[in-house]
Amino acid sequence: MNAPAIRISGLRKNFGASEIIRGVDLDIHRGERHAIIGPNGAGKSTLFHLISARLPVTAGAIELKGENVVGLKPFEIARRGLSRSFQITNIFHNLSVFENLRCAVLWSLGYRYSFWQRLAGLKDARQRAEAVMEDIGLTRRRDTPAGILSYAEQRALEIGITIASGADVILLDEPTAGMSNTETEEAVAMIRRVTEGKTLVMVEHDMGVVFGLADRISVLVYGEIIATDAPAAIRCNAAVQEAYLGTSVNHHE
Amino acid sequence: MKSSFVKRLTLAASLMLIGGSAAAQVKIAYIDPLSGPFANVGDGGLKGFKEAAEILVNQKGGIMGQKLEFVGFDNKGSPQESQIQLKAAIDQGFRFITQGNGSGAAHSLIDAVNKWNARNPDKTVLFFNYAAVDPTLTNEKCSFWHFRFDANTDMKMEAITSFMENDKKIKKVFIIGQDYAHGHQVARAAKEMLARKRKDIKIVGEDLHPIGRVKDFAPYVAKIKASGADTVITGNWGNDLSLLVKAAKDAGLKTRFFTYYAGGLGTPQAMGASGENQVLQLTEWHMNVPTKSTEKFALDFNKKYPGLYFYYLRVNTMTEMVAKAMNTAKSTDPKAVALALEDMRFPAENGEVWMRKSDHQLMQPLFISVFSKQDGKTVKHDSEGTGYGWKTLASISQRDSQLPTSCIMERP
Amino acid sequence: MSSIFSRGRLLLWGACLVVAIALPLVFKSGFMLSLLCQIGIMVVFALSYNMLLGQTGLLSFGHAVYYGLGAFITMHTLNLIGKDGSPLVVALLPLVGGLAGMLAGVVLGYVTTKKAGTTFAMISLGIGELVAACALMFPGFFGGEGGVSGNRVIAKQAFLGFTWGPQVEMYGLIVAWAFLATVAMFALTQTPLGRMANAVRDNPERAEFVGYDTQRVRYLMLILSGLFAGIAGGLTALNYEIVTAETLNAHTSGVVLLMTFVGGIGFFYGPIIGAILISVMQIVIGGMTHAWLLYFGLFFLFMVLMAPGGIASVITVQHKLWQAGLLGRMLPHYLATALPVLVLLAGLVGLIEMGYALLAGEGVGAGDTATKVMGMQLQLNAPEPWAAALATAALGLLLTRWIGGRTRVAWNAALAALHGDKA
Amino acid sequence: MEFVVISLLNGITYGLLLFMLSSGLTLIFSMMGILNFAHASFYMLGAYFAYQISTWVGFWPGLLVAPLLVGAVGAAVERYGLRRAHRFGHVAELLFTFGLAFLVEEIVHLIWGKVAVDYRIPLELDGTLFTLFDTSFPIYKGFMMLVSVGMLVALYMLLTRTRIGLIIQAALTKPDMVEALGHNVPRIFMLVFGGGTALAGLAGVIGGNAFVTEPGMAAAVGSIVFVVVVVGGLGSLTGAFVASLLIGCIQTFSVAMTLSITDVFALIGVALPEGSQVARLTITQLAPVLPYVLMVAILIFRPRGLMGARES
Repeated sequence: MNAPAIRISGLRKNFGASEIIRGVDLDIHRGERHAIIGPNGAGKSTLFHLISARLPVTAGAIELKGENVVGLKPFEIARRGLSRSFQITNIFHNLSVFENLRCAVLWSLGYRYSFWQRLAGLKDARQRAEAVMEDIGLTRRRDTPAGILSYAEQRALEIGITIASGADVILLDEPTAGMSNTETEEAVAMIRRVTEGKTLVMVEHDMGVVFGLADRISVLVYGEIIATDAPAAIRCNAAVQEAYLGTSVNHHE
Repeated sequence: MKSSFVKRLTLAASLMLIGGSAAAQVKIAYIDPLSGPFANVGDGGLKGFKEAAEILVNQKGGIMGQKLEFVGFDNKGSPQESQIQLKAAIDQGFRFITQGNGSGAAHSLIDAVNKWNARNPDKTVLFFNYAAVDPTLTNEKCSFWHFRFDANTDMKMEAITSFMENDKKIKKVFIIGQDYAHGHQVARAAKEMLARKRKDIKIVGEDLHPIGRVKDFAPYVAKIKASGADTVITGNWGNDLSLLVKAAKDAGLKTRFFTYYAGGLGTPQAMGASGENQVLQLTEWHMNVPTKSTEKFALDFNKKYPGLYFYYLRVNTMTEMVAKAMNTAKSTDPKAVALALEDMRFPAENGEVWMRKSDHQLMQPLFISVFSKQDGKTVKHDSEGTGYGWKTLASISQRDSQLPTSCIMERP
Repeated sequence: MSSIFSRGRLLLWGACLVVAIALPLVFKSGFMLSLLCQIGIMVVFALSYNMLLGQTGLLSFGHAVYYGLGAFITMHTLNLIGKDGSPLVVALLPLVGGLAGMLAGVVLGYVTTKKAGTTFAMISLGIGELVAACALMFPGFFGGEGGVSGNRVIAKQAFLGFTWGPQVEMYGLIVAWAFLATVAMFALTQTPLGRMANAVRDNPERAEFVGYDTQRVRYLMLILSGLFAGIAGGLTALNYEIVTAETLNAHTSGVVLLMTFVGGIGFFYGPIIGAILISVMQIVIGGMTHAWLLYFGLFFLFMVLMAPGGIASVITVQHKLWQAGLLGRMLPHYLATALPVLVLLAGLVGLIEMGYALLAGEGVGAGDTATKVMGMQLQLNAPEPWAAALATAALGLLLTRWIGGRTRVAWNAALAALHGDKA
Repeated sequence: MEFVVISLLNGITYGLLLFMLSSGLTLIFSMMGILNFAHASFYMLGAYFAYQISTWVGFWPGLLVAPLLVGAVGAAVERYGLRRAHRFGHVAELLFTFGLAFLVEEIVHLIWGKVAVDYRIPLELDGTLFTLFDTSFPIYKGFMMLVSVGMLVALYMLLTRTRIGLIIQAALTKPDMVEALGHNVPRIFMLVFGGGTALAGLAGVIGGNAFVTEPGMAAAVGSIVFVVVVVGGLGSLTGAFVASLLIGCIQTFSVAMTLSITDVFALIGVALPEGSQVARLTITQLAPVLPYVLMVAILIFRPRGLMGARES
């Protein structure tokens, strides 16, 4: 039980000749909120894709709660309690908000591929989906097809699907991208609320969000982690300032 | 939604009724494909029957003064649809049906007719089969309610092998066929009969290929060539036959091909010159067999329907025999007609024919002919405008193609 | 919405059942009864197909394989029972067909469902071809050209008065099975697997990240779809008492695709409409003109381009407009568009019918010189009928574009109002 | 030996014809993501157009004009049909081409009838090119090989030496790239579809008279072309080439084998029970379905195909 939530060692990823992730080592402790920042093209999303098995690993190891997960399929990792969101909204467009969330909770409640139980009779699935719907503030849109929600609503649903399964390790890929200031504030509050007691790893460009939420921050530059530390320490880290913060911390998008 | 559906059904029903309420006539339902890929075959048959009814029956006094009429029912080539069309015909008062294209549909109809007659003895239906050649239809599955006017696969092979028996040049035979019931039957019959008649003939190869799926027959031809065969027997029809013949010509293969269906609709055209002097066929008749009146009938038919070529003499034979049976029985009751047809001997245009009582199989003379250049003498007429026609090599009397039957008929 | 057994739904199911049972009382002829039987079987088959296409997003070109194998196994079982069984056993035979279809799904689906989308479509086509080719190679099992036949009346004694001999009893059996299968297939859409199939259809990637093996979901849905296709096959076997290789070839697969798509893949009841409509159209239009295959092709393309949601979606949208009180606004537009469309259709039908008559004769093969179109006797060697038909079609096209453009504006406005209300 | 050489020549000829068909299909699929179900219908149209032209002005003008006409028809189909269907997604596109195949067949029935037309090999190509161990190799087969190879070279030049070729090539491996390049994508799509169908049309022109020009010819090759594309790997022209030749040769050589299934299993040491229908089947009997078996095997053991770069 002492193993970290995620332990990455010597991780590499090549696309043809170009090396995008060049030997990343990183431990993420249980229950911490960890942000990964870095300039565009540093490989942040790729790192997420590797952890969640959306892309195959070239070399190195990834352990989830002490268990090697390299080579597993995405659904196998999801079943081991890791859940992720996407930078580009990735929801079930033709299903209603409620159905989106209910789909997300079914596996973790053990209903698997059941075709002998009626969905309507699954009280726990309904309650969990409704609770998440309340959490992300979409209750009044319950029966609206997800495809015609507003952008901010779709982003909220994206996070809702991610947390609905009750996974204890949550990966959020730019959860506030493209949101207005007020929307971002609401989203941050929501994320803080729904990830209480869980391990959170997030990629984020909005430094306000990063420094407001994260317990620790890792800085990824050109496929390597140049620093991992508490926010205050990162703020004063010379290498980080040189590589990244110095130019953009004050007027980032 | 529901009401428009009801309207459609009513419409369909009324259409059917209008079709069925015509004046006093003897009507035969022609259940064959009239749309889809085989529509040309079905359509040609229907036109043949209509023409035969008009010229051979109605212009000569009809049936007890009534006119004989053939009405088309489109079974779309499917055995299931055949049954639906049978029901439609019965609804409209038809008591006689005819069908020929596809043994599948024939089996389906024979079953349906048997069951219908058993369940509705007061409204029996009689089935005239003019072209479905599966031997089982007059053997294991024979029925009192079914009459076949075409020689079956085994009888045709009996005739072909009788011809081969006397041709001492034949030493090595290769059998090739489509991989389905008909092809299997041809191969089996050829082997059995050759073994009986000419022990010295060697079967040097036997191949079955999936029906309608082979694009290039060159590899098969290479194999035939390698086997050293001088004669090929094939039950192939349609493109599988034309492609085989074309590939043989390309590779310079000089064997003779004994076929069932080389004279059939479109095949002469597709074979063209590549079939010259190499392709033989077995039929009950062809354009260059001298007849009293069929030559004129055929030429008139070809002129009336450009693009169609008169091919089935048995259509005429069947029409005349059915009319004769009705006139002798003085009845259009299916059972009476069936009894009158049994054992009937009839002077058809190709010679005397006999409807055997024990299995309802028509015995008729058969001709072996070879595809040759039109010369105005022995090859007076060409086939399908190709410049090539059929030259008779031998005729086999109806006695020589008779085979015993295993039919145990349930008679009403 | 949430319960299968809500009162409204129970009423609807009941009404359908009553109508189905009452139909033979209205249409007494043997032909109509045969047609109704055919429709009943096709409803089950099309619904089973929509489990793949509509619910899981799998476009299959080889669904007839499961239907056909179900039919063959049912027929062999029927013949195996021989004279000793009771009509009750016969009535249960479609279940045997269903199990056979399911087993075929277990074996073949393992290969086909490895992929989704376009690849699945190609593989299903290949597997379909493979099985169809094999069907001709093994006459021992598939009965060769004559197929396999049997007799559904296996015993003299009746079961509750049923022997299944008369067609109307068979119709009753088909209705019973079709009803059961339809309820079961509807219930399946309301289960975790059914819902996850929708999720996999919408977004397979996300489905993986919420813990589902999409391949497994597709596989299970295919197996279950095979079950119902097999039941439909079993009913065909009993109804026609003969099964031939045509039952499992590409043509049958194409027909079920046509029915399902035209009816509407997005709604549970769509395939039912499609099965009824196409079966009836085949008979009615097929009885009226030899060009029916061409009309079918054009109709299908029209549906793909203009109403990809099928007839069910059109009905549903009208229903929603009606609920929102907008249908009244649209009706005059519909009527206004109907007129030029009818003119266009008249012109096109005239051209096609004359073309068929000229090029193919009555049926095929000969050039007729005259033909009857919509009650008019037309001379084909004169230019006037052609000019008239062409002018009619052109006029119809112009008017349709003109009036249709205005209708589209109104239509878009109505749709916007509809969605605005909801949002 | 004789047999091997002859079979090899036959296999290559057939394989090259398959490649002419599958190359167009692969191009269209790679660029547009559309699996053109009606591809073989364009092959058929090519044969019929060439037949019609040959009855008016002879074979040689038809060789050039017929593929162009087919390409024009293809471009029109893309412009007025597919582009609209595209809005409703891939299933609608696939269904559109499915319906189109059906419609083309019915129209061919209507115009040219239901039986084969007399589309002949031109006189100057009718004859024997050379005789190898007593088996003649027709000139026309040599001509077919020449045209296919010529097309192969031309296609290669087009893809490697021209601007549009480079764009297409880029699109083969990275479908999203084309839009990023800022090109008039709809126009390129129309060109590619027209070009792909023209290739099929060319195959029809030279295949139609070598075999038989009849309304069923599209259905006869339709599914085998899909098999080629799946086996070769979706989106890979090289793969399509290799798979075409492979399938051409497999079909030719398997006809030559007189082994039965029992013998094959005996080779790997498994004895099958005597007398069952499966055991009696020979390889020859199975020849034309072997490509489908190969496809299934490829899907199980190497799902992306022989040369495929993309997973789906």
